[in-house]
Amino acid sequence: ETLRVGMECTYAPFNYRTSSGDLVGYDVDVAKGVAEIIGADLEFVCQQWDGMIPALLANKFDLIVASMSITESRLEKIDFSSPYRDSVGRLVGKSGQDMNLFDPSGNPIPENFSGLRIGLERASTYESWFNAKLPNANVVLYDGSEPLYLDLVNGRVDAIMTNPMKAHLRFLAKEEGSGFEFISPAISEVEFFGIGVGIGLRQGQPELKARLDSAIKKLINTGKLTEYALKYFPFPIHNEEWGDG
Amino acid sequence: MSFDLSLIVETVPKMLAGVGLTFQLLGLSAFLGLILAIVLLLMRISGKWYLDWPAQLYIYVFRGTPILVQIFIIYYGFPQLEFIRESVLWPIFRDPFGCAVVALSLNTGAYVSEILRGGVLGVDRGVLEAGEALGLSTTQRFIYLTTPIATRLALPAYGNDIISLLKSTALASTITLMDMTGIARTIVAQTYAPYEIFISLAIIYMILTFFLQKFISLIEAYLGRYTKRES
Amino acid sequence: MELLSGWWDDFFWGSVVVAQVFLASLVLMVIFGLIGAAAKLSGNRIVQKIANGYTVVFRGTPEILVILLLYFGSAITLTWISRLFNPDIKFVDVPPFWAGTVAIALIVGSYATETFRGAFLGVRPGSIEAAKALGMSGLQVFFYIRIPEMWRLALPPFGNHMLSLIKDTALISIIGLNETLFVAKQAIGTTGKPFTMYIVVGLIYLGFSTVITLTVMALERYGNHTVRAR
Amino acid sequence: MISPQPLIRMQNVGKHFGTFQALKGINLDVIKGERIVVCGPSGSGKSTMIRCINRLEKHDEGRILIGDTELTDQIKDLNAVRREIGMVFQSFNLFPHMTILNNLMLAQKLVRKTPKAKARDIAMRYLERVKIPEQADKYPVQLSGGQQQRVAIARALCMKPEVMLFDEPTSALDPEMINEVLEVMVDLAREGMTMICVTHEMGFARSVADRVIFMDAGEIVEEADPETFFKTPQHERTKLFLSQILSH
Amino acid sequence: MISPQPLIRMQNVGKHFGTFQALKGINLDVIKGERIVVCGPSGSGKSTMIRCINRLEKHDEGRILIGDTELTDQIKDLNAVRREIGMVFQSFNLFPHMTILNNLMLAQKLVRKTPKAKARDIAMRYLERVKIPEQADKYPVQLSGGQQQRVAIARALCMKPEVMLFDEPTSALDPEMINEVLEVMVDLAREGMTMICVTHEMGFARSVADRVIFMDAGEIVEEADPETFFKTPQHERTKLFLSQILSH
Ligand SMILES: Nc1ncnc2c1ncn2[C@@H]1O[C@H](COP(=O)(O)OP(=O)(O)OP(=O)(O)O)[C@@H](O)[C@H]1O
Ligand SMILES: Nc1ncnc2c1ncn2[C@@H]1O[C@H](COP(=O)(O)OP(=O)(O)OP(=O)(O)O)[C@@H](O)[C@H]1O
Ligand SMILES: [Mg+2]
Ligand SMILES: [Mg+2]
Repeated sequence: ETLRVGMECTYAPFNYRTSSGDLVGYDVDVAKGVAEIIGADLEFVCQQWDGMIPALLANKFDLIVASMSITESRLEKIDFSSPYRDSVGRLVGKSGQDMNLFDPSGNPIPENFSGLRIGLERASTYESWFNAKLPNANVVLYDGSEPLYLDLVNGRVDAIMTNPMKAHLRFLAKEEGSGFEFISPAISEVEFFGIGVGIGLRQGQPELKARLDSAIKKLINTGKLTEYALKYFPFPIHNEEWGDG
Repeated sequence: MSFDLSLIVETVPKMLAGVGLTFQLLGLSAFLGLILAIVLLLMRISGKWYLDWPAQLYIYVFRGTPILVQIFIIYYGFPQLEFIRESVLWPIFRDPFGCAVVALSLNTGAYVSEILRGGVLGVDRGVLEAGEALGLSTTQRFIYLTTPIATRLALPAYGNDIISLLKSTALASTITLMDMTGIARTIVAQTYAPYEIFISLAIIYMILTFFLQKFISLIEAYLGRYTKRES
Repeated sequence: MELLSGWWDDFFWGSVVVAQVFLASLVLMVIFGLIGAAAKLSGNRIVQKIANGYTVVFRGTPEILVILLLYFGSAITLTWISRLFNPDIKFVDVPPFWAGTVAIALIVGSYATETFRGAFLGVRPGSIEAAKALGMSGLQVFFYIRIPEMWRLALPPFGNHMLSLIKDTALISIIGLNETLFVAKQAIGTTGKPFTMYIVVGLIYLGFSTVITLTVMALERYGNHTVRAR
Repeated sequence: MISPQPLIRMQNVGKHFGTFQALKGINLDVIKGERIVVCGPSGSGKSTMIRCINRLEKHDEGRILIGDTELTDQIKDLNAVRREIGMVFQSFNLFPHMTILNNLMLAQKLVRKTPKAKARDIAMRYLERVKIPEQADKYPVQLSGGQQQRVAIARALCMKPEVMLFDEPTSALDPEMINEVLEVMVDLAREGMTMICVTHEMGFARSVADRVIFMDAGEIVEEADPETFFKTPQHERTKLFLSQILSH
Repeated sequence: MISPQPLIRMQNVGKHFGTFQALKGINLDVIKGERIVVCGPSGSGKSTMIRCINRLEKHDEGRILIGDTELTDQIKDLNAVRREIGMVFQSFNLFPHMTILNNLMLAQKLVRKTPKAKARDIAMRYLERVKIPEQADKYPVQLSGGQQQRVAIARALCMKPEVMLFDEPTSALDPEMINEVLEVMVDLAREGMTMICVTHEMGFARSVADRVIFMDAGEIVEEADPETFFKTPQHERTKLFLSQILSH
């Protein structure tokens, strides 16, 4: 059995290609770990983010292992395995400018967003969060995550919303990221960000879903998932409770 | 295969909201591209190598590389260069609309200058000699004879280029612009229904192409009125 | 070019993909163009209408849309069609390579249709009448007079079609084919140097275009050796 | 002895282009060895008439017989008829992508199935006859108009036709080149080739024609031996035409 | 009274195209009112010679004077010289995108700075003179070849030139149209216009030329009044040429 796995291939450190041509990252490790457990061969397919679900539906591949959060709206079209990673978003912007975007309880203050351009990936959880919470914000949509950082540095956008782990590793910890910082608390409302990041699959395959679920639980319980995370981050990025039961 | 008609009814108006941006891109780039094309043309027919060669090189490079790559170099690549970030042009390059217009104009200019050159070369030499023999100066011949005749000769090819340009504006969606294609791609990302949305969008573009073509053939008929044997 | 260290081989393999897509789509483009031209020249009204529809659709739609449509649409359509015959079939897939290749071949083929048609009509009727008057049959006229004259006429625009094809391959990066532009996107992810990477892509394409242009020039020189005076 | 059966027989032939009638009730018999010159104003149907004879145009009224074969849609082997009829056009119509020699050999090989070596011999023989054997390996564009037209004549002769049709063979030529082509045609006529020639070269008509035919508006208006035709034309239209042709 | 100064004086004029010498040591004086016919085989340099006179080609040896002005690279106002020299081409060369009237008015307005109304009057006058005033508002393609050439003559005349140059004005015309153009030229000649005319219309040469010039291989081979030229040509080359031209 060969399973084709869709991912962006440009979403460091979750799934990306190194200069030596290897596809690596946390998502890749998870996919490989799962495959080993369920005894399947893998084939990776690179797909731009905005076409990820249509491509799965069009049978371009069988699984999405691309840091995709398990949200209500996505569940209408596809199924997800149980989660293997936290799903959370955070805004990044210029440091030292107290923009006062959130009240102490962590809710956005819409007035203070006016006049700001916010960069997001098209069709991301962040986009749905903004659409719901700040419908009047000036949102600029990108086809990948890399351009977000480039344009933040270039000043084409004032802030971006993205995965904080990724932002830290890919950007803030690097030289080009000096002068930028997180300008929001971690946002992870289940309504938008789901219960976490899972493996996407087409609906109507309960058996495959069950195999994926148990494989992920096994990865958590054997400590593999922590091991994967520590390759890239100083801390694990999943919830140990997901492994119980 | 399910084909969701209600989805089309619902989304077409949303896509049409982007038609204004599409036309702004088209109009502005066509205008700037034409000016660039005329400059390049004059450089090429100047007979001076130091004008001709740079123009040829420019045309060669811009016709030899994909427009998408040109767009990416200008949008993503230029800000990497310090001197561009510090130049007075930065406000243009900072703006995705500015980048798209610059890229489309630079690209179409290269093509159109060759089209115009074809028209100029197509002007009957005898006609120009007749003008010369009547005592018209070089400039007068260029204005009164070459320009009107070459315009008419170049028009059909120019029309095709305008239509190519319309289609190229769709690539602006790759640099965050919300033209019709950008909107459509966002809708697809939300509805996961590429088939319905993209087909509707294709039809919209075809209708635009159709009217553009009609418009061009009207101009052609007007400019070509002197080629018809019956009055 | 320290920046590029480690990425050279990726760009190389990306170029190989570009070359593969180009060659495969070239073959298809010629086939589509010839079928289109034959259809337009056939006396049959319906066949002509279909051919006209083909050219109108593929000339009027942005290339990027055609590619996206074929990428997403082809599998759905093919699956749907094959299920009519065999309900057990789950999915028929069209890999991105072929979806992209067929898409650009269809686009450029719609232009080639006119080129081939024009070249066919451009063969001087005098030569053909002379051949008929000498008693040559229709087929003989076609193979000995029409074809040899036609390809010479078709060559210059055909060269332009090849350039369009090579440039359109860049659009296939949008559906995730690992060609040079996609390699550049990946490289930018680790190096953060978009200008350098996209310039490399531009130079690679300029190289391809140059090779094609020189080839066409050589062929034209060969084709025209018979019509050069003295 | 009965009078010889005509090689070409046109009986009441008519031809329409759409609603326009290009030929009306043409009657013409041509016997073996006859040399006929056809003249008339532009658009009078001269080309149309001779093109009907080898069916480059299809007539739509009357009958045309070549030997015993009637030209109809049912005709089994049109190409068999055509190879008996050589034709030379105003604009030479050489095959531009072939050398002179190949121009002469192609139809021999394809239509007459002549072996290659023999075809080459025949081709060279006729090239010598039109006095340009040294041009055999050139391409048509490399030749002057007069030379091209002589090649065209040689190409038709290679097929050993019974009849030769000429449609204004000299009118696309510069004045100096006209004579070199006319000379070849006069030679042919002297050797007894049956020929129908549309031309305005009145010197040629006077010296070789057995009959001159004057056409106007799709009809044969006058038909006479050259002597009578030029000295005492019968019809007003003919007189007017001759005065124009001969005035300059 | 001293003999009149020549209007055009060519002294030992030579012209090369690359290594090919198209004109060699041409000497020619044309006085006011003279009518000169130039003939000779194709490629002999006839066109090149008259094109040098209004500097459509630059000669590279010898001197050419128009009145007192020598044609050199330093010449300040070439167009001032050119407007004194009208030229009519073989292929008419009307401005295809302008009506007949505008064809006639353009150079008047731009070169002579004639006011629009006056330019129109002059244009209409010359259109009447060439007998097609009713075509004023048509475009060139809508006219027959003969009409177009008459317009071309009128266009040159509108500039009131001192000299008219004609380069085979009738050789692109159908036989029926040649006479209508020749008539206009004969009229012009009768009125005393100075003209140099390249043509093979020998009837025209006989009836109006003061001198006939025969060129071959870039040289003036023979020069004589028409009577002498046609009756007793001196050079072999001239005899051969005349026999070809007059035979058909
Ligand atoms: N294929 C055609 N379709 C329509 N009309 C035609 C066609 N061929 C010829 N004609 C018309 O038929 C008439 C006779 O034409 P034809 O060519 O036989 O004249 P012609 O006597 O040979 O004239 P010319 O001296 O100009 O060659 C003309 O009025 C011409 O316009
Ligand atoms: N622009 C040019 N470049 C090179 N050679 C030229 C050019 N113009 C004319 N020639 C050559 O100069 C020679 C004289 O040409 P010209 O046109 O003066 O001859 P002509 O006597 O007018 O001939 P025709 O009767 O054919 O018009 C010819 O051999 C011609 O090929
Ligand atoms: Mg004819
Ligand atoms: Mg000449």
